[in-house]
Amino acid sequence: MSITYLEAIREAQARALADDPRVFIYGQDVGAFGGAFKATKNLANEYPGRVIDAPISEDAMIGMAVGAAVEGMRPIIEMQFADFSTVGFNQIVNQAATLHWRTRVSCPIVVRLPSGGTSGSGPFHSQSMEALYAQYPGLVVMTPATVEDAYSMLLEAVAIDDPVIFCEHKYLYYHLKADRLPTEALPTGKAAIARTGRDLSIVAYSAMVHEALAVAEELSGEGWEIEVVDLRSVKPLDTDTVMASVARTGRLLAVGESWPWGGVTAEVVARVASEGFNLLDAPPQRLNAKDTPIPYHPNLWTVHRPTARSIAAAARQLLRS
Amino acid sequence: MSITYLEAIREAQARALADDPRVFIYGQDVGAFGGAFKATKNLANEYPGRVIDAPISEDAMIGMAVGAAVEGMRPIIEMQFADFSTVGFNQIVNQAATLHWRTRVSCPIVVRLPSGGTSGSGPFHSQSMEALYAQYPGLVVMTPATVEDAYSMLLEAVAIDDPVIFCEHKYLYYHLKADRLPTEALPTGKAAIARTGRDLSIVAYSAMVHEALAVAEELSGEGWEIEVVDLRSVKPLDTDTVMASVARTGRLLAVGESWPWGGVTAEVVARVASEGFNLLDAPPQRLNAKDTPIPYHPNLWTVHRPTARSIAAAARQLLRS
Amino acid sequence: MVLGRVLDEKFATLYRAGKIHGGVFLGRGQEALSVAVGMQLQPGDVYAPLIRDQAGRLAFGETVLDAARTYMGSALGPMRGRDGNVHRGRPKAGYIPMISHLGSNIAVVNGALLAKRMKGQNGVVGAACIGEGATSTGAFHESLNQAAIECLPLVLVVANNQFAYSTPASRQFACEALVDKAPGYGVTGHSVVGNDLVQCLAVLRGAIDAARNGGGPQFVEATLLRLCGHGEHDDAGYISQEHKDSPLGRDCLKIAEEQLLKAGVADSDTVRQWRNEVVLEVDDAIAKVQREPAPDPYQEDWCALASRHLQETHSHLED
Amino acid sequence: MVLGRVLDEKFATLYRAGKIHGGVFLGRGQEALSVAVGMQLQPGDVYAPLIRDQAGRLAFGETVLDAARTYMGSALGPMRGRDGNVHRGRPKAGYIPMISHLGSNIAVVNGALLAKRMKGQNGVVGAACIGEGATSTGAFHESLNQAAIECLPLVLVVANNQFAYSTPASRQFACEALVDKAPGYGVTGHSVVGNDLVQCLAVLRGAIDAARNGGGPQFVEATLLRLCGHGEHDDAGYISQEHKDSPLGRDCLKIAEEQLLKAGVADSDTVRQWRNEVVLEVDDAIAKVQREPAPDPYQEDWCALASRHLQETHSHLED
Ligand SMILES: Cc1ncc(C[n+]2csc(CCOP(=O)(O)OP(=O)(O)O)c2C)c(N)n1
Ligand SMILES: Cc1ncc(C[n+]2csc(CCOP(=O)(O)OP(=O)(O)O)c2C)c(N)n1
Ligand SMILES: [Mg+2]
Ligand SMILES: [Mg+2]
Repeated sequence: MSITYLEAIREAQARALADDPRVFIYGQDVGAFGGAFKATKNLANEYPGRVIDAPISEDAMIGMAVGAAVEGMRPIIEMQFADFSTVGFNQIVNQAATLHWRTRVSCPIVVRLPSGGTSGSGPFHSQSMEALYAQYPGLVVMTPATVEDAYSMLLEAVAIDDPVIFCEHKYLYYHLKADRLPTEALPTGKAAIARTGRDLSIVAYSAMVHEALAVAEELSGEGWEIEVVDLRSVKPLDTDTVMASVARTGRLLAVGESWPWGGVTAEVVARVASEGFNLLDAPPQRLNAKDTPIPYHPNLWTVHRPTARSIAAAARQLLRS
Repeated sequence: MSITYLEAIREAQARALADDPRVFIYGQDVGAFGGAFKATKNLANEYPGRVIDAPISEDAMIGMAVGAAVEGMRPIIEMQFADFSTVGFNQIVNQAATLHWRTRVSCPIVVRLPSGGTSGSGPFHSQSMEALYAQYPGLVVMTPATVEDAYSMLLEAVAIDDPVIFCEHKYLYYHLKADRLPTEALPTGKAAIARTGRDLSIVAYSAMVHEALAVAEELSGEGWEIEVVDLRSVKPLDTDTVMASVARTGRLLAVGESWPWGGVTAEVVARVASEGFNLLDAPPQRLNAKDTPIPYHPNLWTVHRPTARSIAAAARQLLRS
Repeated sequence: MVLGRVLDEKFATLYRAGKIHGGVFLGRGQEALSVAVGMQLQPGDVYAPLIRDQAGRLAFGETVLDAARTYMGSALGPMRGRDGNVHRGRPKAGYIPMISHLGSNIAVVNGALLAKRMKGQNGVVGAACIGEGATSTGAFHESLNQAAIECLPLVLVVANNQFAYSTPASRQFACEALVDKAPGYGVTGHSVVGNDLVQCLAVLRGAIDAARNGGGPQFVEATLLRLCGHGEHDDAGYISQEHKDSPLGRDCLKIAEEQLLKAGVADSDTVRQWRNEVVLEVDDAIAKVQREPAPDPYQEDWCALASRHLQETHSHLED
Repeated sequence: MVLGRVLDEKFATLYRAGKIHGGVFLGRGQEALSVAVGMQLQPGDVYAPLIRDQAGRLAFGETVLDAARTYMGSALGPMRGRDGNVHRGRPKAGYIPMISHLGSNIAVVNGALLAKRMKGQNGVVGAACIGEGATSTGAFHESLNQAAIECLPLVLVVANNQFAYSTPASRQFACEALVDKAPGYGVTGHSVVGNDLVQCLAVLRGAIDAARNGGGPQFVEATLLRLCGHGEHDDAGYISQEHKDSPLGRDCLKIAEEQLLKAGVADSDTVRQWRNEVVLEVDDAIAKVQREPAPDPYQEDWCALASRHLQETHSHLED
């Protein structure tokens, strides 16, 4: 048997629906059609009345989820693409994220964001929005990089009593396969060491973990041992694991698929610089996408975002410094 | 004569309307009423037909501005509070910010965001959104800290051929006064040295500049010379001036009024750590607001955001390290 | 209704005395409408009032103490000083605390109603109250449409008080009456003169019953005038004398008193006595709350998450 | 209209051959409506088409080359490979390039119309095209209301093709007809059978003239059926046979041909000849574009700002 990242997301939702009557799914085309990416395939059939087609109303979709959560439900909202969450932004950051702090009533909703770039998708179907949501208090932001995490973290997301922004990467949907679904997982908030090494820590998340792993493999041929840290969730961000890795390697390269101003790489580098300054043998470095909208043409796109090639170049430079 | 930060904003708009027939103002209650804060007082009268009351439709307000800009106008949009820009967010980051890159047609709009905390304003009338907008490519984000900058930067904002997010601080509206309007100013993108020193660089922007200056004054009594860098605009962020300051002092404290994850302080610390690692004599530090919504009660609010008191404590700690 | 007015007046007095942090927003002139909504809801119903609904909140079951504590920033209030003035509620009691972004609370009511239906709780309704200005928001549109698609028992009450802050209705919409929007959503529309208590009670009763009995969303437009500033900082100089002199400018409290007298339900002594009673009640509550502790920032846990273990602790400096 | 269809078919063929990056979205079944909008606009007017408006775009003046270059990602196209497929336009020619977020382009048209009015350019109109699914967005509502308040010459054309991706209209709105929304905005409503060219021409002519002559926003609901998938990746299995067999399922091109023949404007030979001509035109254009350079990332300036001096250069690492 082999299961893709996308199938894992479907399976996690099937299991959540099966295990907990409070769970329901709401999103455009998620019902009979099974979702734009088929992440809810057959679920409307298997769980009648609990997988509901939404109108093209992202603001009201999130607002609805918050109201249902107040009444004890645990809704999963599918955004058709992460990019469209900008029109539901207010309800996420001001309604969902503040509810518990203001009222002590928890707001257990999951917002699934099909995220990140794929070839030919262009400026409005490729965005990575984890850092926008991570800035706001009151949200948990997950960025699974593996089939196993896609499954177990989505189940975790449903179980958590807070709004969870679940950034699933569209590039990994079909590209990534595993033999079976996991039976156990790291707790939320814990980063994973995706590969151990002693010369350099590459801290990444989501699709960039795989680019980083490819670099580690490539550079192992040149005698370098590169450690790859998979953040798993960017909020909370597991500073301890990052710091422990940098303590071992003395060198840090933070890699993110999103834009260069702010974002996860800034937060990672800033934390390590503040709290682990003396662990560093060389200036910590960052690699991000370019500071323009995400281009449509594959020629441009592959240069716009970090790839194994550009990460390897950055890593070599840093290893030599 | 004495002029407040708020009056400077009004005067800049009056001057822009007078000098350039392409300028108009659109916002809720900006017309006969003169705006919720009176930043457009009398302007509707003085420039008939060019200061227009908008319905409560932030999305359409920004969309309208983009269309008018395409036709060669230079609209200024007033959001009643920065916080409400979340419902115009999509039009700002996806419509306005991408236009030039996609089409080579420039999008000279200014979005004025009355920003930041004031006592008793609570979670939805106190937010600082500069870092959200700075993350997106295609935007210029200004954060004036002085009466002079409020005036000259707003005129600059109108002159610039790109969408400018103009974060004016409500706390400074009435608190800050100058003797006269400036006749010259630093160019956009240049940070200012608000106070020179040699022991520590505090990098701040907007209202926090004044808290930092108070700390510099206080600590000068203890024999410390603290340099205060006023970023003026957070995108572009003037890394050179920051780096030059850190080169002089060897110590960095970045202070921001917004939340601790990401944001301006992360970007500043990350840049200095990456590019100026060897300039640092101690780990660079950050001070931000707490990671909760902004509280209503003044007792909570004054502890939630950084103040001269907490900045002084952080500065002392850093000076001793 | 009288209690709402008296409590509002008390807050205004406290505001002028500098004893309230932040703004004060009154329902003056809108109490008849507000109370007609609040008092006709039942336990198990959902209620999302807005800034001018002191009367309705009390009628729905809010205590004077909850209101006073929130306005005065008492640590013992439902919002514990974290949020203030009109931003209060008790979600688990169906009382939705507004966020400021206009129109945003309607979909929250929809969600609560959908959940109740999923849980098999029928015969409930949800009332969401907004001003005419909020009908210009995308959130209003999306959520009313959503309620219509799901055929939810939503009663959407629009207090068309002619102004949104300073902006007159003519700069807010171009239809003849807001109720003309109802057919475009496939929902039932109702119109009512908003300063007439008897009418408000009847029309709201009709709308609430219709929603409760499966008639789907009900859209109610009440026409009235705000008899105060947008907030107590605002003298409302933009409201013309003509407006004030029109029938809409009549105080709903006066009209209600006349109606009571005419119907023989009460005489003017009784009405005066009611007022005296609620003045005492309000004074007592305020006196009590003024002695209560303000929130202590050093007792505050500064934790935005229900899952405390997931809250980040910033060992990098933080105020 | 024929050109639109033929070009669409070509893109579909290229897509199936794997020669197009990203999606392909067709206007099959909607050409009559689309062309009726595009061809009745004049220079100086504003046009914001959507994904199914190949026919209208060409009628408005877009060249086959512009369309082909954008779909094929040529560096010489108006979007230079930065954006693709239906995301194209020439803003300075009044041709607004869509962003994906549905409903967002209507307010942009409003802004262009307001600016034209401020500049004293009268007698112009702006047409914005959307599907029935987009009427559920807040952006649709805010911008139609905005146009009504400002009495702008906006013609908002809704192609109600019964589905938004897979979602049937019954899950998108609950009103009887979308045109019922018009009175709620205070704008004029028009209905038209969207696969009937003659009707489309007449109704759009009426709406466009009314807007041009100061009649304020016009709302047009065209009823039709999408005769293809949402995109070429979609087999539209969710569209029932019943739908396809209904009058809406008739191909507008067929109907138009019959109308032409009946009116004696053309005989079937002429029509066949038209088709052959445009096939050649399209083939030529595609052949040309296929030889054109793709964008070169190392020539790209990676600058999102018009003010180049304000673009940040990241000396911290960047791909
Ligand atoms: C989305 C949004 N934009 C702007 C505001 C600022 N604001 C607060 S109240 C108000 C006027 C509201 O008018 P209306 O809806 O008619 O209610 P009323 O005050 O008349 O009761 C405005 C513009 C807001 N709260 N939310
Ligand atoms: C705000 C937003 N949400 C979701 C989408 C994803 N999406 C793209 S097209 C589409 C369906 C559009 O249906 P309709 O408006 O009826 O147009 P049609 O495709 O039928 O022509 C959806 C949901 C989007 N583009 N924008
Ligand atoms: Mg009003
Ligand atoms: Mg459709």
